[in-house]
Amino acid sequence: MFFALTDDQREFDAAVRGYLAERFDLEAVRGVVEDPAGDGHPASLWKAAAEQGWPAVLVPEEHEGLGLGLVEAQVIARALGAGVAPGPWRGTVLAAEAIRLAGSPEQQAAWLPRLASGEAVGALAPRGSAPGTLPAVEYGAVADVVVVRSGEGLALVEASAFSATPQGSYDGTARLASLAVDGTGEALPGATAEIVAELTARATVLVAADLVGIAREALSRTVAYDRDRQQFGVPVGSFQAIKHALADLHVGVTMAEHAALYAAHAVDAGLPDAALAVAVAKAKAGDVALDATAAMIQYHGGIGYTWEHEAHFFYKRAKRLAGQFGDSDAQRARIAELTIDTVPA
Amino acid sequence: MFFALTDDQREFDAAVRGYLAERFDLEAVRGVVEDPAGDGHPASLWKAAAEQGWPAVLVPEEHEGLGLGLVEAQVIARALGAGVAPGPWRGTVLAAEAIRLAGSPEQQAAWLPRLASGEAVGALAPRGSAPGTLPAVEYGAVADVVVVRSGEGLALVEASAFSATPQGSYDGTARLASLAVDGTGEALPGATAEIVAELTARATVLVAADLVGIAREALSRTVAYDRDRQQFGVPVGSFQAIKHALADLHVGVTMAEHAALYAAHAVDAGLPDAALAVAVAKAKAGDVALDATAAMIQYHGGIGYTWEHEAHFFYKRAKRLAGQFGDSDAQRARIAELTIDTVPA
Amino acid sequence: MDLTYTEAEEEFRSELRSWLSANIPDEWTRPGFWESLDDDESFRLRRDWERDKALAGFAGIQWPTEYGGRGGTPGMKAIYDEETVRAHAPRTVNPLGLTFLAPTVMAIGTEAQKKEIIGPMLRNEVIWCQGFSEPGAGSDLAALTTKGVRDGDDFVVNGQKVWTTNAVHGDKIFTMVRTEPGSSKHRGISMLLIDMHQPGVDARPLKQMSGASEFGEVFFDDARVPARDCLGEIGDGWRTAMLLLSFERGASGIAQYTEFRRQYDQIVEVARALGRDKDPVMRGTLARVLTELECLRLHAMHVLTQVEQGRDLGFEASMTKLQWSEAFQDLWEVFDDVLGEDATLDSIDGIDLRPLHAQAMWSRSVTIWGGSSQVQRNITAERVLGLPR
Amino acid sequence: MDLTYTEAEEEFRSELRSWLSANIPDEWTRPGFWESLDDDESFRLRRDWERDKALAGFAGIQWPTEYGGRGGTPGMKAIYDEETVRAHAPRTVNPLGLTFLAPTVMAIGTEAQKKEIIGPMLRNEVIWCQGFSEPGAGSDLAALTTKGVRDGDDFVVNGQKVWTTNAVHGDKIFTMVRTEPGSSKHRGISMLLIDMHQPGVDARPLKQMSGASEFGEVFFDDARVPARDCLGEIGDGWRTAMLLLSFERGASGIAQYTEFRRQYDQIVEVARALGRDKDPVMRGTLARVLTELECLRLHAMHVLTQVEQGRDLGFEASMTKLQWSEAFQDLWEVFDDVLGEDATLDSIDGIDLRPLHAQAMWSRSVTIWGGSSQVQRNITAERVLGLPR
Repeated sequence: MFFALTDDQREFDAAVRGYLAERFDLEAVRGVVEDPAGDGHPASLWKAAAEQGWPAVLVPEEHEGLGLGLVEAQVIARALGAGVAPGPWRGTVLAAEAIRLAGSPEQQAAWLPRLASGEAVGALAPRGSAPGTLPAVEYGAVADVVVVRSGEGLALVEASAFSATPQGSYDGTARLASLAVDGTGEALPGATAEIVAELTARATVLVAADLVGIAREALSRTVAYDRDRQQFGVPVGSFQAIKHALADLHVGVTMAEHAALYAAHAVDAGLPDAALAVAVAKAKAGDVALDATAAMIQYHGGIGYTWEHEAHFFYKRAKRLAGQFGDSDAQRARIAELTIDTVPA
Repeated sequence: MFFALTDDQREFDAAVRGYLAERFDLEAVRGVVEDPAGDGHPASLWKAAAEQGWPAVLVPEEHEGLGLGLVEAQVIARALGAGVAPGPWRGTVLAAEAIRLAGSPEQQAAWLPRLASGEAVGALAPRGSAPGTLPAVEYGAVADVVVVRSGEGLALVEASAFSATPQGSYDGTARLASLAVDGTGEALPGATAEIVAELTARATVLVAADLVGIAREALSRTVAYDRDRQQFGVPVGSFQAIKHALADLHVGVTMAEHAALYAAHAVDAGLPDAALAVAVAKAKAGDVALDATAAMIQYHGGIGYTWEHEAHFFYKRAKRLAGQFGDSDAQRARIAELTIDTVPA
Repeated sequence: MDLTYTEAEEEFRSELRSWLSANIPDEWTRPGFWESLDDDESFRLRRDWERDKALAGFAGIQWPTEYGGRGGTPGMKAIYDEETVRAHAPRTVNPLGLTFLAPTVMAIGTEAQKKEIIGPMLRNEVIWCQGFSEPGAGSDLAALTTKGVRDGDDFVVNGQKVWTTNAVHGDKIFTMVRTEPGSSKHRGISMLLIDMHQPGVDARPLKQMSGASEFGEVFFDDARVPARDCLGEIGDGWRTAMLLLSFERGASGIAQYTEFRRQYDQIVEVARALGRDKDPVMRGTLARVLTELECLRLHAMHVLTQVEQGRDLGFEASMTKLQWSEAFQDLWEVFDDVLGEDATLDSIDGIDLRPLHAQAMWSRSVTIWGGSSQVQRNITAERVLGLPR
Repeated sequence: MDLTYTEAEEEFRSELRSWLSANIPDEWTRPGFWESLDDDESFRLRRDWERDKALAGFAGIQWPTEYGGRGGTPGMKAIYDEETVRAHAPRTVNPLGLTFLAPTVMAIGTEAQKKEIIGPMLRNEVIWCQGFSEPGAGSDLAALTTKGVRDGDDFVVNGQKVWTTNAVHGDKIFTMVRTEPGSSKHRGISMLLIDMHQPGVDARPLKQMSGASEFGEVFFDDARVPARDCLGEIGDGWRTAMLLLSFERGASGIAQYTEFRRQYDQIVEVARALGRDKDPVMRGTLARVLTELECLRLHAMHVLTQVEQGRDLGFEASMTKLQWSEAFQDLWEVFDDVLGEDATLDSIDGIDLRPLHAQAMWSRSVTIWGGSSQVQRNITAERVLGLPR
């Protein structure tokens, strides 16, 4: 039994966090947030990501990737969430996953090395299908290739084949666009219903991991602040009502960490309860991220409500991601299907 | 604007509570609880109730009742809840209400004076219809007359026309029975759909008021205990986490008190939002009663979990009543109909 | 039980309604109208409109006519609050003055203060700010360090205040200042009424997480204030402050309900537009928050009854604050649930969500300012339930 | 990531499974079977069965063979816990001994204590009780007043303990006793191992709100215990107690999950029988609690991993307790939701609900004993998050 990160995985985690702390900290994030007209895709960050192999994580070695698993990918996602980092990492990874899972050898050869190296930016359209208008595509405006639903399957649409219209969103740590696609795109021949479900599961796990990263960081920052902040002659964090709220959050966030880790492994290993694990991870991660970021504001007192403070980066990102690929109510509906409609053996 | 009890209403309240405190306290309740085979209908209590006019509250003066309103009735219901008092008061009042609202002059003359004086015991079957089996009738086994659904309307069934089978229930402060009714009963001629709805609304308000009484008493007893009980050299009630939980309960219970009071008035006065008010009152009262009685156990520490302590009387009664005439989920479904499906003017 | 108003009160209601309907342009009632204006323009428009309303006799409803009020009843005040919300009247630009300062002045101000303060406030000739919180003194107000040093007939004031509503538009500020050197906690504080139009006072907007700036910071750098411009006794400012804060009594709860219920209906409308209004789980969630709003309405009727009966509400204000602020915050969390995967978008299907998002963000502040929920629970537990400190 | 067990561990699993399937009568797996027996009969049946299991080599899985254990791995212990639940094995009659006393004896007991205590405990020749809580010392254990006075080689003990599991069936009790006259709080306490079969010890059942009596009270009236029957040093009992409580590590969490999940499935079955399994709001509520149960399972895998890696779990036990006890309590609140208007009935449509009600009532106790949720949150906040005391 080994339910934990390996040393290698921990090192990967430390590398991502280390880079963000030193080279793309919250001041850098603020720069992106305060430039809403910009593309939200800082070149320096993307270059470093590519050099460190973040977009290559799931690409097979034969296509110049790292050939690692979803466990490693969720390590990166969690670290990016903790850093509220902008950029098209998730979309690029998921586009590559679609091509890995369902692409022809030619499509794989054409795209996987470019996506792995960061030379090409990918995106995944969560809704709509081609031809048509696909709303709320993360970093759709800077994507070289977008994976879209087309008929019952999936297709690739290159930048030349869509026009992107930015969509305003109060989460300034990412950019969204609505894509108008005329054609049906270039079909991914292997995209069966099972593959589409698997791609969605993988996307859901990465979003859950980002939320878990947000939640843990929001909690840690709040604990640190309340240890120091004095009111009534004592640290705010010595008040029992605040202690208990933070203790409950610690338990919740820890459970969400377990859940994201397990879901990643369950999907990779094809465990029989993978679908349940994904829904559990997303429901729990979404709930604790919303709770922890709201608590971050409340337990910082007034300062946490200001623009100058970083709390709103976490809060707003959590609000956006909690809804992606099904909010907690939708995940619970899925959990109910899996545990109520099926009579246990 | 006068949204409060009048002096007369307060006196009525004080009289009921005073009687229970002096003549039917929690030791007397324990006697009923610990005699599950008994009829749960102490003669002394019923006699006093009749003398003080509790069953007569809503019966018109022309039929030898007090001719008061649902506001007064909920005052009694709340006091009975606070005292976790056993007995067929609510069923008797509701049977009389059915006859008052829908009975023929002959039926009214035959039954109302007897129900008002306590000479006859009434009951209301919440489910099922005659002929058939009517489950979970409060004090069905001691009722002289039961009001039942029959076809689209209501009917009276006298004790000679049904056989009662006691149903075990862990709430020992009341007795339930399943009634087997052969015939259709004696129709109440005025029982239109509106009258049936009004009767249900009145029943729901009285149950909500009982729950509110339970909740307030559970909270008050917990506060009193935690003011005194010492742990770690200080009163348990000085711990902030407990303080905050009890403060939130106080707010919730107060809101439920408002809601039960308003619903009673709204039904009596036929206010346009009466249906909403009833659903709000029941939903809120059920929730706070469950919360306050669970908190009563938790914040008494181990002693609150013992048979010897009175906490379980409150807890178990709350569990039973919270489900009557639609639990909180059902009330919320009703609230949704009333506020979502109707476009506001 | 009598939930009606008197004939005189209902007459007042219809007079007010006529005036409001004649004086509120249609476009003001359009969702998003006020958010579309820049801050200064919005302020000017509201300031002028409110002055006209005062001149028409619809201001200071409960205050004596000799000071510029209308001499009305608590019921009229409740009607006034409700009708202005119902008519989409703009929010007052003098909220802190009207809610807190004015009743305090009426209770303990000198005759001169009553004359000088009430009338000009009602006509918006003087916009009042409140200077209570400091960076190091939030929930713990008594930790304030802003100092006033006596210099002849004046105090010379140095320090900083935060969370000052309308700071950049303010004319005067009622401020808690430590005027006794070496004093600590609740002693040695005075409530000084400081002119903001002087070189020693600098007011700056404070940008919030929503991007708006309802609040500001006020810096005192050798600001001067005559010692007679003190409300209550010098050195007795803590008592003045407690009296002042006691006027947050939820007497305007019926108006709050009216406003929140309208917001609920807006959220339902969005749910309908997105096809989520038939989702049973969502309906249950909406009903849960509507339940709390209805309770708020009833609680407001209770408070108004107590006021009319001349009863002391004691520390019940904390309950009122908890109920409205927590219900309001819940309401806007439900809005995010309704939006689901589109929670942060500026618009969906052509519906401009930005004014609604602004409310949702604002809802995060209401459990912090004016005594956080934690502070209110302490008060309720200790002062109402009698639990030991 | 490797969620499998070793080959040896899986071999152990199949051996155990065979034994269990051969030794658990069918009727024991019927819901309500154990509740249908009287207390003494149930105890005797379980005691004997568990002894046979020990004799077959399925006890003390992780303890050295020289003391009567099996010398297995933490993985085998987890498998043992899981399989016994899965097979509907009866609950142990020696829970406090096995969970707390045995590992403490193994860690700090004398060689003689190890030999005398472990083997007989495994064979149920000695049923152990725990004597910690007192009427005046619940969450605040250190407030205990039970006194032990030295008299020659013995201590003479007077006082009262409550919340003692299996009190009336107990043979011996490990007890916190104040043995230093005049000492207070954590000092001067000893952990004495007292024979309950003596005139000075009186054990009485304590009836709970459910009507059952899992717990009891133990009265010491000049009870005698040899001074050498002290676990750890005399006067150092607080340290012994803290070590002992640290063995509540949730290593049996996988078994807990297995049990709670079965209860969830039972509740779903009731919902189905009542036609409430299609109600979307009810489904959402059930799914919410299932989410917490799944998290409990994963947390158990995490704990087992830490144990296998030889890592110190520190104060994580508090998190484990919070997660299982709160989730378990939630689960049974949902059961009441499922029953709705029939919440308190003994049976509906022929389904006997009493065994389920018993679980629901029991769930109210789990957030109180073994360190209440409030105590666990304090520990988590102070010892794990490092918030100031």
